[in-house]
Amino acid sequence: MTAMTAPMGKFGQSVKRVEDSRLITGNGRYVDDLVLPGQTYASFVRSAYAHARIGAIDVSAAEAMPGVVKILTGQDLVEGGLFTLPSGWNLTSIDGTPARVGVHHALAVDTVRFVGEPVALVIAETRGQARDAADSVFVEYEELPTVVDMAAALGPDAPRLHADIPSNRAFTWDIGNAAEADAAFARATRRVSLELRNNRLVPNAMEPRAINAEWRSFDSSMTIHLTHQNPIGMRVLFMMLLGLESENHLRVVSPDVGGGFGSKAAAYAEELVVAFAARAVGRPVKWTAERTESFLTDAHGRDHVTKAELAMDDHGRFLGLKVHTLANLGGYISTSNALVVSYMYATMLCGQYAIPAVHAVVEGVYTNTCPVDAYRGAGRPEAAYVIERLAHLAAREIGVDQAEIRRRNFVKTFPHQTPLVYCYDSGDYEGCLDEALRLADYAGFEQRRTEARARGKLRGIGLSAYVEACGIGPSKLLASLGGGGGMWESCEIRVQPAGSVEVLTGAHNHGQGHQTVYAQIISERFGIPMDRITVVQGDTDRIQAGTGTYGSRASVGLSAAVRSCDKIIDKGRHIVGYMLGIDPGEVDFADGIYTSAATNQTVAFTEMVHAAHAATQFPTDQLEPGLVATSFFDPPNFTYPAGVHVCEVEIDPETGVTEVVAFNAADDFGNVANPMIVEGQVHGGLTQGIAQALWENAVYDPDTAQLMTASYMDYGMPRADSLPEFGLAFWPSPTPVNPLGMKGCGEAGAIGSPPAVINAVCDALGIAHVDMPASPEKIWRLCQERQEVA
Amino acid sequence: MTDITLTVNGRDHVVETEDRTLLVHLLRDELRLTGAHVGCDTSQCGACTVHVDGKAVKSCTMLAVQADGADILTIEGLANGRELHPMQAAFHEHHGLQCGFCTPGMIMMAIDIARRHPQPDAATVRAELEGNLCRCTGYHNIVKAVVAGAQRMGEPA
Amino acid sequence: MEITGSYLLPCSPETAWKALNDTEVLKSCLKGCEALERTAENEFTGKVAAKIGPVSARFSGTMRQTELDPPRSCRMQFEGQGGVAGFAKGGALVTLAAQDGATELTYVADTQIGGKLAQMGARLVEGTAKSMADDFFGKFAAAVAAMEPEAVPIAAPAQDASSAEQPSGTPAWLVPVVIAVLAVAALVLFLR
Amino acid sequence: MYELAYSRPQSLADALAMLAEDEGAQAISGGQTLMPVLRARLAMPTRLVDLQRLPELAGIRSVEGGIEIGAATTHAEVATSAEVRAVVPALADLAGGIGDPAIRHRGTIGGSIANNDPAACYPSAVLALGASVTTSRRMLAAEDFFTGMFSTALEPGEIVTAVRFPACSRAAYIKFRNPASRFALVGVFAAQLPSGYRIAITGGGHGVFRWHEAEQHLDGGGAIVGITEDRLDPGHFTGDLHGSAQYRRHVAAVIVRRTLSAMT
Repeated sequence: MTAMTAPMGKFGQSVKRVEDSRLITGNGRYVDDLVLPGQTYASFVRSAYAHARIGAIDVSAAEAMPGVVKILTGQDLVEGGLFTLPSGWNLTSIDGTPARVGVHHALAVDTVRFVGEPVALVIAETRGQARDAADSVFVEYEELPTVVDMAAALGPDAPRLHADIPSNRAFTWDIGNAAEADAAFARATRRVSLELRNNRLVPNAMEPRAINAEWRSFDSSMTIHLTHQNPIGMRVLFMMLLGLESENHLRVVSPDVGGGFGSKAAAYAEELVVAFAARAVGRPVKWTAERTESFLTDAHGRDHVTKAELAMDDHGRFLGLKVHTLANLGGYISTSNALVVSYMYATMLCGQYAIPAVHAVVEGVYTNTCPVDAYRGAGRPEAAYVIERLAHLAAREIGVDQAEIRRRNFVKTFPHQTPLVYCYDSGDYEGCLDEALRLADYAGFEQRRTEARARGKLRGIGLSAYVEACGIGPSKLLASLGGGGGMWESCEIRVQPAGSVEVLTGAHNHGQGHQTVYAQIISERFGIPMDRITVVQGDTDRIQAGTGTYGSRASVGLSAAVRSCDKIIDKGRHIVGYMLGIDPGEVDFADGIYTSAATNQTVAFTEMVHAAHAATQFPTDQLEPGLVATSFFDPPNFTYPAGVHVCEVEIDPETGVTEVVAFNAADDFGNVANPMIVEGQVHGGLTQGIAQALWENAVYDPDTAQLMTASYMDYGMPRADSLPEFGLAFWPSPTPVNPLGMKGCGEAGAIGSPPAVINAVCDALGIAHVDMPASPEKIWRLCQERQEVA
Repeated sequence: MTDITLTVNGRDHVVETEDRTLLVHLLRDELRLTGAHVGCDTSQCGACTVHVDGKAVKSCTMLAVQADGADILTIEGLANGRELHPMQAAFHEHHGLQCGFCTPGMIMMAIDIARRHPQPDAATVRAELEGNLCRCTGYHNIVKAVVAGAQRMGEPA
Repeated sequence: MEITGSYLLPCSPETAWKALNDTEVLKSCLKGCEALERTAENEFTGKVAAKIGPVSARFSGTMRQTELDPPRSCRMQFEGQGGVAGFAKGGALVTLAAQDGATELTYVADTQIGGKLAQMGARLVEGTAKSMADDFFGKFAAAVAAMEPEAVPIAAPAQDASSAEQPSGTPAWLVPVVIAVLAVAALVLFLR
Repeated sequence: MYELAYSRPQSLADALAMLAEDEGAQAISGGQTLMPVLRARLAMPTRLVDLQRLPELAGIRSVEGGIEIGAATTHAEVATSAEVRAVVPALADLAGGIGDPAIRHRGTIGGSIANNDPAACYPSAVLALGASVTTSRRMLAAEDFFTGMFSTALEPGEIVTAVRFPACSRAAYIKFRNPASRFALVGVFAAQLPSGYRIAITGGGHGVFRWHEAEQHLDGGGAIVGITEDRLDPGHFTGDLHGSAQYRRHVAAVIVRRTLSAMT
């Protein structure tokens, strides 16, 4: 038997990460690290105008500059047969008409619709030469009036972004039952209402977007090195958009990916243009975004304006909910956004509460801003913010404690069919609330408030009880809602003759520690050390199928892995049966050893592996040699992670500065494979959510639609010194929808925290609402008003 | 073009470079040390942090020619073979990284912090990390890693 | 962005009006002005090399005067291109009023900037505008004083330190001023 | 950035000659402001003349009644200098809070004050302490050196060589940070010198300035609590995304009171 020097994986243990060794030594490999033979570099010419008709494009000066290889304009792309960028979701308006999708050329043709939209591409021998030449491309613009505000964009006199789309309205979609909601409101004795803005965010993955594309003319095939969350999925899309003959003509490779948060799940114009250019010049073309380009063109997040109303009885029991949301699409509909603003958002508006009657309307509006798409949580944070702000107001209205109003309305039995399509799988909302309150010492808060007041600070506490939908699937449901289906994940496990294991998954790690968790789970299943297991991902030459990593889909991929493990183990039983001359049904497997209770004989997993490849101990006409298993897991339902976040803030009334002094969260992620990694995910999510509530804000000038926050000078990123230490606890209710009982944890932090922070701020100031971000000046002004009242 | 001489991770190099080349680009493109990353254009993210003559600096905010004659240490030069530097080990131990993009800069800054503050508390570490942005971890575990790594750097080897 | 300002000029409105339409006077008062020409009755073009702090950019632009009511007021539209730095444009209403033998010049300018200027320099627009306006009118006041020997001996902005309404801003009077002013907006940075 | 040439002169005289002979030449010290500007292609110098290693600009020296800091001294050197801490502790504190550690390792006092960013920290100390600025040509009082945002009395080709601060144990600096850039949204340096109180405010928008009314109030024996924003000229303040002029003015008064309280 093999000596076990390396750690054995075990589900539920905080196993240290396998991927760290390369990342902490500078041996990570990101797209920009790659230099290919014959490498050229690309630089984009971008519009400084938010809305303009493009006149002549004069490239003659640029073409004459040193090192310039080629310059492409939108017209070249059209002539070259490049397709326009699609909307990946078919949304249908209330009146039955399909969403109106504005034509999105990868390089603008005729019209630019937001600042930074690419107009031309320069390819040159060096990065500097490409940029030098791009600065020398002269584009004539005829300025058009701009619109940033959604209400204005819907108005009769608004500038129209797409000639064929009246009122800039892409769709008016609804969900729920309007008549039932009206009836509930008619019955209600108490109600609260709210108008809020969910501020626009810039995702800011630390690794900027990057692509390095090479074309092989001898077999008309292309390889794209791309930083992306879904490289396998991008192959099909790029193949179609580029007009390549088949999947076999395109290889997509995503090496290490430096963060995504949803922003690297979209198909972008720039990447498509660079791929097109590589074919046009017959040499590898690399483009890496500068940070300002990222600010201007990485799909932004959120940007809703919502009116919401909650109907209650005298005891604060929620009877009905009405929500009307304007969702800012930007200049075009980005890949997944039609899904994000509809079925990822409005379906979750009930939150953790049993609300019998709900109606929600979402209007998708074009404006002269960067397209919006999935950003950490993608729709679900917007929903949690609406219902959790309403819950806070409801407690005020009824005059009960924040925790009590939630307790009275929690969903208590599972599965729970909401009035909004989805069916919650499992949970213990009240237990989770109690755990969070305990963790936060909720009972001791008033004393802390008094103590803070003595220091001149206004202390407040805010709760948020969120639920979200993760592990997206099943395919059929998604297809019925307007998607293309295909929401499964695949996993192939190859056991090599000497006993090492290769795991091929279509999920793609960009910080989540997949290599560790896959190895951990498979190590435990097979009873072999983790270092025998290699996880292969992000290369279409290796992986046949997959749908990438977003929406906390690790549970889906891991479920496929578990199934493949089961298939391997089961085949092993047959092999061992032959080896021991017993019925495979009498072979047990545990801790890496096959045993026969009847004969008291054992065969180690590795011995079985050798036998499987030697193929001498079983009849190969009845049992095939080798050990490879592939599984596709299509989840029967979403999973519904939930939790309660408790935020405490202190406000300096003299300056309006809000400090988060404590943040505690109890979360139900179902079973947790690796608590260390899951906690890390929560820390990051909480930080993004706290930052949304207090600092982050993408601001377009209302008159010119210029992005005023296009660098870290003006966009308030969270930093180490502005955050507290987090207190976390798990309160698991394992899900029945997958074999591991896992629910997913990637988005939770960013979903629960913004309402917790704003509820705390409102509690501190005794006010009904303040829009995010709660900037110092905004809070100072509120403090002034408060003083005047007092 | 200018010829410059510099020592990187203990090895001497003579490189011809354009005067406008940033130090980070020299390291990445010419010397193929791709551990230092470029995460912003405004000297704020710190992903490019390396040590120049023993001090943490942002290699995107310095010309390569300015480093003529300098002794440079990058993330690639920290480990001794397979033996990790205590700060690298601490980042691993405390899960102080997720996507890993900011990590080389974080570690180089962390070592600099530890040299200036041998036993830093969490508040000191948070303040000292002002110029290093991370989008994944919420800094929680980075802070723990730096405190622990600094502790271990202070212990006898 | 709307900016307003007012300055007291040591001359009559007539002299001020004349000076404000004299390209040579304007050119001499405007820092970094490399060219300023009248291309039509009420149309000017100009080039300005603006440098403030570490940022420098070269702008070229045009300005058109409308609604002329000499020597009391006029309205103007201006537009300038700063290449990589971006663009600036806007409109302004300038009025001149006699005041105790001097002239008070008041402007209300609506200025828009785009491209890198807007993306990176928002924090500096207003302050830059004022400092360039002060610089310009300091020189301009001296220039008009020289044109009008009997002028009252003042050459300062109409500032009142105790007034909460103290104006600041750029004279959108001439294209180049505004454009130069705005170049600075690009000043991202980071003085450490 | 655009193409340019780089020179590292060995002496101040060489540096001055290089700047004099090429109109497009630009002096660079720590470069922590200039480099990002160059990367954004918002400046196009033909040549950078590196001042950082000039011997004439180096060193921290005791001088009668105070301390002289060479222009090429980095923020980190000032922050950790025992001499500076002994003579003007608040100055060491200020330097230790500029930017972040990596920036402090390269950014210099000479570069900072020559640039005179309206939100920079150093100018407030220079002005509040009544420091004098030595250049390659002359010596200037702080009041005469700073002439507005990004504007100083320096003439083309003139270089800051040192800054001389008087000893002052009763002084403090507090920076109220812009939540995004971390520059001073408002920064206040207050000092009590033999001549009386001096209070300098940075971050207002138009460049560093002294609040004479508050100084007079204190010199007349007034209490800190009596320092209110209504005595602060609103003309010193501009607004941006991060705070209106009104808010900045209010915060300035708050921070002045806090800084004075921190001095005792």
